[in-house]
Amino acid sequence: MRVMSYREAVIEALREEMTRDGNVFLMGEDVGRMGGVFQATAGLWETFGPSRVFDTPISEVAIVGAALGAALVGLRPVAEIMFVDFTGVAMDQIANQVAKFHFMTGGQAIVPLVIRTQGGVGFGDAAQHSQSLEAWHTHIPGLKVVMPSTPSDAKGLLKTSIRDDNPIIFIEHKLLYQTEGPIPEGDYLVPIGKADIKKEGKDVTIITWSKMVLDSLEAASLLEEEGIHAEVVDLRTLNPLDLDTIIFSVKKTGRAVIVHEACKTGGFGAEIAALIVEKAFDYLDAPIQRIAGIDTPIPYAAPLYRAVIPNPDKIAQAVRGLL
Amino acid sequence: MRVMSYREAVIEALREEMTRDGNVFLMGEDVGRMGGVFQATAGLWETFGPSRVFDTPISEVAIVGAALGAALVGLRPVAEIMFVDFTGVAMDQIANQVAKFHFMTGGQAIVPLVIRTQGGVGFGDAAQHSQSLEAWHTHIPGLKVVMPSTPSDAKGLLKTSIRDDNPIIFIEHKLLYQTEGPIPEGDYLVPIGKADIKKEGKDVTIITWSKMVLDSLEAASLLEEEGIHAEVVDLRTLNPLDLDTIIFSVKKTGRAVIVHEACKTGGFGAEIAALIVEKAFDYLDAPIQRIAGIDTPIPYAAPLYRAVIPNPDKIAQAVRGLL
Amino acid sequence: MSVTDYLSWGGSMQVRKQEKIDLYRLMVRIRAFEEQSFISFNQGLTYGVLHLYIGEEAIAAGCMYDLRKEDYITSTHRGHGHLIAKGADMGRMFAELLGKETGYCRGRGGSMHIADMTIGILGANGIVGAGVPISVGAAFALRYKGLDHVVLCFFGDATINTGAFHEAVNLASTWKLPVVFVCENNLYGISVSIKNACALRSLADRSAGYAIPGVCVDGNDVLAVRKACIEATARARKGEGPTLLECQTYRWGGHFTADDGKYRPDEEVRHWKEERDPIGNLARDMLGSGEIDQQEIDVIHREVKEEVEKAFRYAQESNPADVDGMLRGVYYESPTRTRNSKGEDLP
Amino acid sequence: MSVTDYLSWGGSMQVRKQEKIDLYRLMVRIRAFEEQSFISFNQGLTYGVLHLYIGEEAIAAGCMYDLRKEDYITSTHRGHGHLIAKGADMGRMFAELLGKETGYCRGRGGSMHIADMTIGILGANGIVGAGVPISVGAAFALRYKGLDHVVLCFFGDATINTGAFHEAVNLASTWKLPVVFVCENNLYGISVSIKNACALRSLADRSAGYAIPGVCVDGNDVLAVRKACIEATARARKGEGPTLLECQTYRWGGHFTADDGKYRPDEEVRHWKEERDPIGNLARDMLGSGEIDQQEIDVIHREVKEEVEKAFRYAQESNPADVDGMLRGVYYESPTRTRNSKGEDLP
Ligand SMILES: Cc1ncc(C[n+]2csc(CCOP(=O)(O)OP(=O)(O)O)c2C)c(N)n1
Ligand SMILES: Cc1ncc(C[n+]2csc(CCOP(=O)(O)OP(=O)(O)O)c2C)c(N)n1
Ligand SMILES: [Mg+2]
Ligand SMILES: [Mg+2]
Repeated sequence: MRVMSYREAVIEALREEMTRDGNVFLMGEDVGRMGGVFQATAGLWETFGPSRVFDTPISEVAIVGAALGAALVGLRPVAEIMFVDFTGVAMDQIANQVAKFHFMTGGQAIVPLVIRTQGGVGFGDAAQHSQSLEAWHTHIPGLKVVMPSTPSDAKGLLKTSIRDDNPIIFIEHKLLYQTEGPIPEGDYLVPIGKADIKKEGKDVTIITWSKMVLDSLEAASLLEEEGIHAEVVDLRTLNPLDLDTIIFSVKKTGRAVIVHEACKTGGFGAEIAALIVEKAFDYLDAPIQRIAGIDTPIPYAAPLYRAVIPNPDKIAQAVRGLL
Repeated sequence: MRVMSYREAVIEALREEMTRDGNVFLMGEDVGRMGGVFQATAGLWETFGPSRVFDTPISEVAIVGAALGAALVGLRPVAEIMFVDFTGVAMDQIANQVAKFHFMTGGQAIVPLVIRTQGGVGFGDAAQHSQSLEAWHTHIPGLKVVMPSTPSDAKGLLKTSIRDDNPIIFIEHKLLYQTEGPIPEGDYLVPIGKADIKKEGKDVTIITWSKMVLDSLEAASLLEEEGIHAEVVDLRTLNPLDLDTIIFSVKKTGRAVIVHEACKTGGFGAEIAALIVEKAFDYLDAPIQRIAGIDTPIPYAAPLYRAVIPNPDKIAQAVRGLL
Repeated sequence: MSVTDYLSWGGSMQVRKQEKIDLYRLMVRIRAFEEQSFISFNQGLTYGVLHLYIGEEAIAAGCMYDLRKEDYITSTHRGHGHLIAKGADMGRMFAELLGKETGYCRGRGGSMHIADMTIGILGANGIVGAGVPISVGAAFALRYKGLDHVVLCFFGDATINTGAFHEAVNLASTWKLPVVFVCENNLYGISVSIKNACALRSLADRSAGYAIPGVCVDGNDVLAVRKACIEATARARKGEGPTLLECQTYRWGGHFTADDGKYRPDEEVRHWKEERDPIGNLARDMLGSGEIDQQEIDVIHREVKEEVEKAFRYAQESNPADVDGMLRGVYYESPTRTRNSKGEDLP
Repeated sequence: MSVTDYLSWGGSMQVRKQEKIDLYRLMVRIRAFEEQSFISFNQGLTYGVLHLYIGEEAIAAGCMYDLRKEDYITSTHRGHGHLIAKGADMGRMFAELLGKETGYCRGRGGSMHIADMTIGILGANGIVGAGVPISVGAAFALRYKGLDHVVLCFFGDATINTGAFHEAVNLASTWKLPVVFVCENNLYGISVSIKNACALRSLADRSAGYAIPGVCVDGNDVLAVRKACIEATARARKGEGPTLLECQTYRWGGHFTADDGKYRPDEEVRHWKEERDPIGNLARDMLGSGEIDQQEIDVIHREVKEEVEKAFRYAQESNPADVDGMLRGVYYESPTRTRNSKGEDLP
């Protein structure tokens, strides 16, 4: 198996799908010659030229709205919003147009559209460049939400997303781009709506996604040394949600910890907790714990932002508290 | 006690606060001479004139952003966004500017700003004019979220909101404007962050807010006839949240039903369910139920939108299922 | 400018009599549709509110008369006229307003969301300004595919102050896309006079900020609108980029069916209804020039009336929207996992 | 236009020698601050990335020299120069960059969020365009209060394509608010040439779409900038409304400290650095006219160096940001429930 970075996996997925289908194109700020501020489209402009990989003005509303218009006319746009924090600028287009068009037109309109973006705390980009906003997007019926944690999932899910005939927000994580992992050979797809058990265990279920999968796996290693066997469920896609896998695991372990980087209040972890209670109440041996960002804007200095978001120690600590 | 409509209560609150403090002013689309499309600012233009009550262009970004700028320079703006559905247009200003300014400036900036808006399903305004989006706003640290259900709460909370030195989104409900209720005499305030038990009961706690309080009270009456005594907790403000009142009630009844009009997935009901599990797990005699909108854009025709949102029968049915 | 003035210009475009009659019929049809819509609203047969197009018929008719089926439009909350002029089926439109399963959106969308993807109607829209970027994206797709079709983007005067308008027009101008921005300046956005929302004397002047042409016409003169739109679409088809076309007009009623519009001066309303009726004036001019006689006019009105009645009957007799089906309507279920949007199965 | 050209204009504004020296010192100070910032970044003393102002100093200096303390500004991600020119304390700025408790934002905000509410700095901003409506609201508040102060709103070339810019400028124009929109046209938004993002030849022409004056100056000529800004602020103070002032300039480095800027032609970079250095050119002109000699220049540079070193030392010696306090920093706790924003207790 090849080893590849998350960033390279994203590029390879784009490259393969663009090669396969001439209707796929990329648009966004600095995605062209520069290859994206995170270099996640590097080399594609050179391969496909400016008619299929192009820069836009700083106009997030127009980026999303124009991608929608192009999708309605039969193309399959991959539109980039540089930071998930900027989806607020285009929130009307995302929530009221892109996500609802199929439904509002009684099924007439088909919107095969991927909005690629990235989020999360990096190295001190502060309150407007560090957020995890997936809870906004999961509260929009009609919009699928995909958040892969590994290079292999990133590639397989991005390819599936591009082939999907529904609008999808595909949220990468700025600290994942450099991470590496094995990538299957050939044209593989990862299904949307299927969680992945990244580590098996019998004592507690850790449910998580995106970069927090890595932190949770690290926590699980720490716990393993103490004889605690945590199962780590990587949701990979939040909508559709693979509830079966969550419930199956929680029924097995009787304990659930949910880990996400977004601030706790109103985070998607709440939804998962509520669903577990609805579906597996009688199997729970302890309250469900949420380990999440604290309810503050993300601060600038490292000691501050580190205090805000979860890390392996905090996760391990929470698990110990449940047992 | 006087009886007043919710709409009149809003107007009276604005009138009193504008009289009391010359720094308070109203801006928004059609809030001036027309008095607002829901007539919720009627008469204020006549009293205070166009320098304090004025129409803006259709520019939600500028409305919120300019209100923020005015607040930073010492005024106390009350800015109206006609429908909560349009907050998507201004989401960057709301989430990244207004809510975070105090924190990002290390406490220097003070943002006494009220964004008034209204939401919910009416009589068939369809997918872009019927939403309940408070879950977006409760996931923004720094922004208080107020959603009164009665005329008396509307007046008291709006006055408190205007006097608060933090940004607040104040969400009315289009079907509440015509509802009537008693209003205390004089200059009373309702505290932000204090829930109100609208009906006491011992068998089950119904936790709800905004128009669903009315539906829940109706459900509670139905249940009362069957000998089921439901307690109805009106949260009134979602952030800050009066968790104590919720937990106290749930510990008493052992059963919780959460009712909201917003679509279920990612709704604020999930947060409440998760919090109850965290704080009162051992007191629960049954899984927590969420009665909420189904996960679809709001449809146009009445039989369709009625199928989407909760009503007294659905609520009562859910309660029966728990007992 | 009256129709006769326009003809006396000796403009390059010859307007044949039959074309004028067609345009007349189209305007009459739009108005008749709206009148029936209003009656239905008042009878409680529709839901929500309706934004009627009465008084503005010349814009939709004049702009759309020469379009191809393959051309696209984006419309607005005040969309009925646009849809009819682009060729939408009035029966399915009424069915939508009445919340029927045969409606364009199967009762899910209502007046503000009607679309017909088979004839290039990319939807009315309930969010002011939101259609503008969509139109630009459609124009981009046409060029991407190497087609010489165009997109007409309709919106009101007040819409030119939205960020969406700005970002989209700038994009279209920078990329020289085949789109015509048709601003229906009816002087108000709900109750707010455009004078209190924008400092420009003519809204067409906003074009200068994007280095695209701006044209202002009498939007109640269907022939003037038509001529301007033909020129703008020709530019667009030739790859010369977008045009901002301001059409000055007036809505006869309130902003929506629940608004009496009393914030407008009586005299202003009277002036536009009585002196600047796009339909009445065209009839007057054609009668004056002898191109048509009263009897012919009466026939048109009678025929349109029957057409509209038939369409409305179709809607009334249709089944109500199907609640169960709705719950499956949020996502598109591709017949196969790898079908593309053109319906081709990919390997 | 060089400084001598400008003087030979015989413009109405006499530029006294001392003023030129002040402006020179201000530009040197800004550059020195940025150089130290860059060093700190490279030493890993700062967090995130920094957007340096080197090459653009003449705009901040020229615009802000004549402002009152009571005037306001809104700034951007590339804000250090604006803040220094408005009078911010470099020690507290460095402290912020280094994440210290004495920093302007107590280490919570960082480079992109520095504000000083006591001298009218309404914040840098990390969201492109977001400061523009804020500036307009501040200008509104000034007029509401009956004051004749103004607001200067800084932003880059690429910002003029955002919806926020449009909505805000339209509002300011319609309401004739006392704000000057200063567009720092450094030819790029990150890697994207403004030519690929906007079809206008001069960005100042965008003003035509709002019926406000548009002025374009050599943004590397501090006296030209100053003159244009004095005129625009005078208009604003008199209640004549906003101006769009385009200042053509160039950033010497990449977009931020982690960018090498290699998407720009070498020759272009060389041209701006060598031939159009705002600081070097002013020195050259003043030396040429005999208004200053090399020794005086050296003194200025040495004094500024010491000043910056002292400021940096202050920052280094300060305590790191306090984690515990942070958790209480999200909401403002009014001393009493009914204190208003001016600090007055209300009944
Ligand atoms: C973003 C947004 N803001 C406000 C509204 C409410 N609204 C609906 S139509 C309208 C006025 C539109 O005016 P104009 O663009 O001139 O079109 P007209 O109705 O006059 O045809 C407003 C403010 C909306 N639908 N969307
Ligand atoms: C809404 C938004 N979109 C994109 C970005 C990312 N971004 C930061 S600065 C910048 C370029 C700004 O260019 P310009 O306005 O010309 O200012 P300059 O950096 O050249 O001074 C971009 C795209 C952002 N911060 N906010
Ligand atoms: Mg209008
Ligand atoms: Mg720039």
